[in-house]
Amino acid sequence: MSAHIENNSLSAKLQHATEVKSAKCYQCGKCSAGCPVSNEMEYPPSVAMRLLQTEDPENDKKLLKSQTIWLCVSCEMCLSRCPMEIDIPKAMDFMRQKSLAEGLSHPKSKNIISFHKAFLDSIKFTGRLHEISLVADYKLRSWHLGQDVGMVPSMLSRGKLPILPEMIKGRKQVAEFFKKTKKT
Amino acid sequence: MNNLQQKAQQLLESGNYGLIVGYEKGTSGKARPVFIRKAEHASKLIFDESCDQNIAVYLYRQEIKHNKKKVIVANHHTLKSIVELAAENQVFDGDFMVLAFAENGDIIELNTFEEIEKHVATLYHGLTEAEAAMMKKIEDMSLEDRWAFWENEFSKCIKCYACRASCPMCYCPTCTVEINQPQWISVPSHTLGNLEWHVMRAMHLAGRCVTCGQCGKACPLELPIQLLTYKVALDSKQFFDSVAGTSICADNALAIFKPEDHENFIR
Amino acid sequence: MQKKIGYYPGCSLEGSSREYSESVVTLANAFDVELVQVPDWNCCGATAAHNLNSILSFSLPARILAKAQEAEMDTIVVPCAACYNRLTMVQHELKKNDTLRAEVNGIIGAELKCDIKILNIVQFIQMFVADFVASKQQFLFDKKVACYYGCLLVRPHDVLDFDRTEDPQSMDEVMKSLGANPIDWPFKTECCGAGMSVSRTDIVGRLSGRIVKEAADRGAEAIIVACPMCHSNLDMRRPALEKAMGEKLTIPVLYISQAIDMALGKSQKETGINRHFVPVNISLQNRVVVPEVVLEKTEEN
Amino acid sequence: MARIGVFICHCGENISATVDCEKVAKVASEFPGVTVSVDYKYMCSDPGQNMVKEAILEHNLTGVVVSACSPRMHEPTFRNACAEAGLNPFLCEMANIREHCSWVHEKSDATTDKAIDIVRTLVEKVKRNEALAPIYVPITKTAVVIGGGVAGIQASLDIADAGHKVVLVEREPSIGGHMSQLSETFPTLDCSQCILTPRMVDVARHPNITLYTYAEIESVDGSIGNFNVKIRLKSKSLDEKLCTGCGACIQKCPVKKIPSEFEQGLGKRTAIYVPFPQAVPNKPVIDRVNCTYYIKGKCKVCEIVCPTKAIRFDQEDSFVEVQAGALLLATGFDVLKTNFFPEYGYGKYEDVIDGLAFERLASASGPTKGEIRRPSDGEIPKKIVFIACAGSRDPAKGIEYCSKICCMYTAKHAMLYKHKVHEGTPYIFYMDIRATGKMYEEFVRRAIEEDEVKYIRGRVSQVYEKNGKLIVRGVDTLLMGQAVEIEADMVVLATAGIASPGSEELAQKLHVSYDKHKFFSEAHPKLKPVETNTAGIYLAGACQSTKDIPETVAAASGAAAKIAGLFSNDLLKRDPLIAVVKKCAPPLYSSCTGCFMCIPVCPYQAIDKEEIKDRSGNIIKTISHINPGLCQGCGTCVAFCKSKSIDILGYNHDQVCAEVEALLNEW
Amino acid sequence: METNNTNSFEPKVVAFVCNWCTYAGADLTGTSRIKYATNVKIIRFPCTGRIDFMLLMKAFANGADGIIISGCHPNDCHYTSGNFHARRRWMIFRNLLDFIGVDVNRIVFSWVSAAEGAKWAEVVNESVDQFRQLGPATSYQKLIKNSEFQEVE
Repeated sequence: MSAHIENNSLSAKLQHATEVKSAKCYQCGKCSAGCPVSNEMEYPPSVAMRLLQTEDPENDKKLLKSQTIWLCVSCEMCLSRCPMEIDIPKAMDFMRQKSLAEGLSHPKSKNIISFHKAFLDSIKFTGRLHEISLVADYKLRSWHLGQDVGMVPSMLSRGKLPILPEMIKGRKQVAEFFKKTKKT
Repeated sequence: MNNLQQKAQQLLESGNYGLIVGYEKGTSGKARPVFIRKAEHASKLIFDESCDQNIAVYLYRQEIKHNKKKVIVANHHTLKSIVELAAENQVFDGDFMVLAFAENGDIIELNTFEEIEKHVATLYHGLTEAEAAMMKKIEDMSLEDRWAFWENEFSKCIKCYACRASCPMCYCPTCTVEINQPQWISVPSHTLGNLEWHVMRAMHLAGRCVTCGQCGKACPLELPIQLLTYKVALDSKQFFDSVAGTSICADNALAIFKPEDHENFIR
Repeated sequence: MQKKIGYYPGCSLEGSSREYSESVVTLANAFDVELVQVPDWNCCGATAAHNLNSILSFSLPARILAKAQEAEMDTIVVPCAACYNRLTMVQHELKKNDTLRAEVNGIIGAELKCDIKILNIVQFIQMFVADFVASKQQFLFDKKVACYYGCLLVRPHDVLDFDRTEDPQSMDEVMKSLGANPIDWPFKTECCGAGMSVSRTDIVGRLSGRIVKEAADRGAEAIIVACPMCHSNLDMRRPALEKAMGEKLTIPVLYISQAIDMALGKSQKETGINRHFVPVNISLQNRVVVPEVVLEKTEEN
Repeated sequence: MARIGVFICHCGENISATVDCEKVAKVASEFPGVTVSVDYKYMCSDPGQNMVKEAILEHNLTGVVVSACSPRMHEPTFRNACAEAGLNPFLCEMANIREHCSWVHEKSDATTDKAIDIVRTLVEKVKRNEALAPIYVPITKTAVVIGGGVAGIQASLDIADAGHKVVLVEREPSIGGHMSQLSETFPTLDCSQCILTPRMVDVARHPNITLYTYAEIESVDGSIGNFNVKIRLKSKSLDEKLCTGCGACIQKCPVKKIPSEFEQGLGKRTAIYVPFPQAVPNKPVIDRVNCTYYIKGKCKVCEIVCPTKAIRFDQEDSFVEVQAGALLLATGFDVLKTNFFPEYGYGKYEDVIDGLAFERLASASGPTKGEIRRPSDGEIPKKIVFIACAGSRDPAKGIEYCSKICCMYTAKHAMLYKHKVHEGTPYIFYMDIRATGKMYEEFVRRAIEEDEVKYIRGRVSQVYEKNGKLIVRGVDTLLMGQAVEIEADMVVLATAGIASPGSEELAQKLHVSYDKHKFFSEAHPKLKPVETNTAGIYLAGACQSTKDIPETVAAASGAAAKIAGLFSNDLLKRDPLIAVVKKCAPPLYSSCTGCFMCIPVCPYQAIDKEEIKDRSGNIIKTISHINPGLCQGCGTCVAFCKSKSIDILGYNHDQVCAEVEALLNEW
Repeated sequence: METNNTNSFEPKVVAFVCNWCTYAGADLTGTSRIKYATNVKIIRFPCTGRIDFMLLMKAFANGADGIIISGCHPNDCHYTSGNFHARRRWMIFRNLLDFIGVDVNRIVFSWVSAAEGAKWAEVVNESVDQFRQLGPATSYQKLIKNSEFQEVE
């Protein structure tokens, strides 16, 4: 049996970690055609697949530094229409985590990342999401202090924002999950 | 005189029947097969738990094969074997009448294969708890222990072929073991030749063994060789849903196939 | 006789989408179903977790499943489409992947059997409501409605196995049974922008705006949803949508549970429509109660 | 006593480079029973063959082992050589020391040793070979052609012109197949019906062709040279001998709104109908599902108006049996229904149609008389979007393979549209353009350059209706995935070509193998493209894989030539490597127990029962019997038979056992 | 073939293959010049359906350390169904051998088509590796020795 050639490409790592095989893509573009945010992306999904296929370190870097991976809303339209059943959302998840791990995230995607981090922080301490803390935390991270302030009174008046967070009994256990899964 | 004996007497006296194959009291509490041709001998017949021998094997013996006025007293093993023999074209509808027994002891007359098949459908098909426990004991052994176990058992075999003679399904006029060109199985009763013989016997019973255990009962050395044929019977059931002795028209499990037959070992 | 069933509301239904929870509880009560919350439930991790930390994204839902299992719940209803999607996906992955299950079991300290039946709101309605709704309905929902399924209810089909991914029909069927006239429109499963509500409100404006405008253009009088994320993007974010589309959009957005509640004649408080940002000014006609025999005859003709 | 000759070939250096051939020859010369053992550079050359022949004569050999290449290569060569020297050809075996030894191992002692083992094994086998005579089977010189599309028509005419009888069986009321539905054909744009209908008429008139339409194959048994084919003639509710095809019944039939299959639902037909005006035969059938008489028990207008009283309401299906020497499968293809693509709205929007429907719209004899009009409102579309690969190359929802014909017909459609609607714009969404036939690429270039067809490389994601337009959302992958949205008036899906319905059942009836897509499998993808694995059954056209017309016709003529070749002999010679039930002396006669469990084992139904009788005709016993005409020699019954009563010539028990022993001993 | 195994044991392997698929596939291995272990020697059968389980017993009794059985893939049988029959036979036989304590890893079953020259080489090499790992079939060899002894007596 031929020995495996050491393959360090993003595409190989992706396949190893998630079994998503970018080589299956034959560039029909149906994903990009159906993607709700492809217009906002610098590399629509089919182009992202092509970049992966090249196994060129430069192109790998382009992807990890792209806004594309953060703009993906995980709506799975691409997967549901892909003739080759390539799980692009899973690939996006993988690339986001790689991008963070390698510190390559696009500066303009900071907001999105901040929001996700704030979201997770919120549940880390209480076990459940507390929207006021989330938004407050997000604002501190993103420095978008004024954003959405106008909505708060009307949300409060409609009873949509409980002031105090709900604390679950198992919150220590939940916090523990964060520690245990950190290395991955 | 009990019901069976009365029935037998009537049948023989009627002149419609000339021979009854059944059981009589043997030595040391065991029953043995008996052939009754005269009404006055009908009182020899018994039927109780001791009558566990599968006597279907006599139906096609040359001496009585062509006697169309025969009756056989059948326990459930015998009944299943009759169905399987019918499926394999070795016994013929209308050549004999069967006396079977309901759970309450009532005698049931079965005249046609269809009736026999129907009756057999009401019987339990499968191993007894004790038999299943023996199978499990062996299956639970390590591979090495299983080999050691069977090597020891096979080393004792003297190739007397009582197993073959007692099995209703071993009806070939020339057994493969007797063929010498090519010599499929070595003649002397050494462990290797014995192993080959028993593996072949079991394989030839795939989809055909009704798990009566007669081969094991017949073995003078009391080798548990019936477990080998049980194994193929259980696998035929598990893999192909084929149970021998249940249908007079079913094809043998290894004579047919399904494209979707599922194995997990072919690369 | 009262039926008991497990209930996982999820975080939004305790906060910004509490009207959804209220309407679901109202609906369940109306049909003699008692919703029992999964004890001490936690957040499912939503998009954030699987974007940032994949093993965490398994562990959080796994704890919820473990809690339900501990409480011997064989079925749980999860009205939030996002939570429904996460829980179902995670249970599916854990079931088929032994190594992953072992790892997650280790993290959460439980032995998951992965055999809980997880229902979305439409499945809940199909099971417990649909057959009896005719007997309790007081008002005819005689409106043109646009049923909006979003992403997470129907995708990925392989795992969720609910309705179909293109032009789904299950919500339309429910609305038809209330007397509504569901429109045929192309954006039933387009994405609203989901979790970008706060971080990229501009994108949400464009995506959700297009959806709301299309529904309005086709004459729908209400959009029916089954997901709190979709609802908040379509309802709470309406100013952003209007900005993106450059026009005023007044069509209200109702949860499917609210729509049924309204047809049952429940009050604003019970349905929670008073909490919406876009006012719901829909008045329903009294349902003319026709004796059943006559009804059957008219159907025949 | 055996006198075996062993001939070791060097095959130039192909064998001798890694195997010490001289050593092999020397060692083999010492095997018991080997009289002569030599090695030579090229055994298959004339001098090499002569060496074998001379050795046979000189040493009066009883068997020959040629140790060289694969028997699949030169077994016939050496068997012929032996026969020429007077040795029965079946006493010659080949030891494969090239493909199975010298080519797959490095030069080493182990390789030479393996070659020696292989030779020893074959020497032991050949010692046990028997002289066999080939089997001759008489050939019935009639071919049954199944399917009356262009493939079946072409093949029938070719075989009939060669002077043999043909029975052509067609499932539909008329022959013609899909080709009769087409408008113009690529790359020449000549009218399909203009070239096909004369051939259809030729079929009907040919004295050697018997045509059964509205008929299906009920069962087939027998084998090459002698098939017995039972054909079901579905009831047409008509006495064809009386019917003159005047058409009065069709005009008066009150049920007029049945969607016409021939017109792909774009036109309507009556309950008593001929599928299209040029149908052959031009006689109607009654569609019992839609006929008022069969539904409500009254009407019979056709019977009343028929001038020759040809209508037969109580006619039942009938059967004919045909003896045939060969069968030809020409059952064609079908198009995949696109309902599984809800995102394209097929079945939901009237103006989303498939390629065959477009053919009917473009056809001068079609429902619009050749004008391109939308099915919904009859308007002339200003923009048409053609979507290629609608189902093809789509393992998720369609089929994984390329349907091959769509690139070309889509280009043709766009061109025809442009020719008919000058101000219109045709768009084609495609992924690759596969135009590999003669003049095909030129055709596509013409579509793009002269007829200004807008090719957009990308797959469409969704088609939906808005304000009377079909919004087509796609992408241009050549522009970094830029979104493309077209407001079209009509959408044409180039739907995938798939195996004809019923292919699987037919394949099973005929014991012909088929692939996972239910297309029939050829015997060899390159060298036997029109044969099946079952001798005497041939293939032509799109039932094997989707094909265009030129390929289909070429295949049909190829298959016809094969059949004519088969029919050029009166007897068919076959290798006698078949199974036999062994007999022996009385009183046993045979060790066969008559259990007949082997009967279902045989894939060819070659096993039946034989009664052994005494002189006065009394049956002594009944045993299995293998029909040598049907047995193909797989040997499954041989391994199955418990009493070892069946053996197979050429691979008999004695031979294979000796091989196992010889292979494993003396290592 | 690299022999990275320090163990110098070379198993004796006999391969029972069908004429139409695996034999032709092995021919293709040759024409493609793909190398494999010399341990395996092929016996040709018309079809896997022809392969009697008694021949496997014969092979073991004659000192085989491993056996390869190979034929056409399901649905590809030249005779349409011989391989399906064979498959059933092997399902029963393999379990029976296991039941008496024979290591069924000494028998490798595979489907190798006429087009799979590379797969044949793979099957051979993997099987030979597997048989090397298992070592000589000592338990069977003991029986063979005893039988020879007895027969000489």
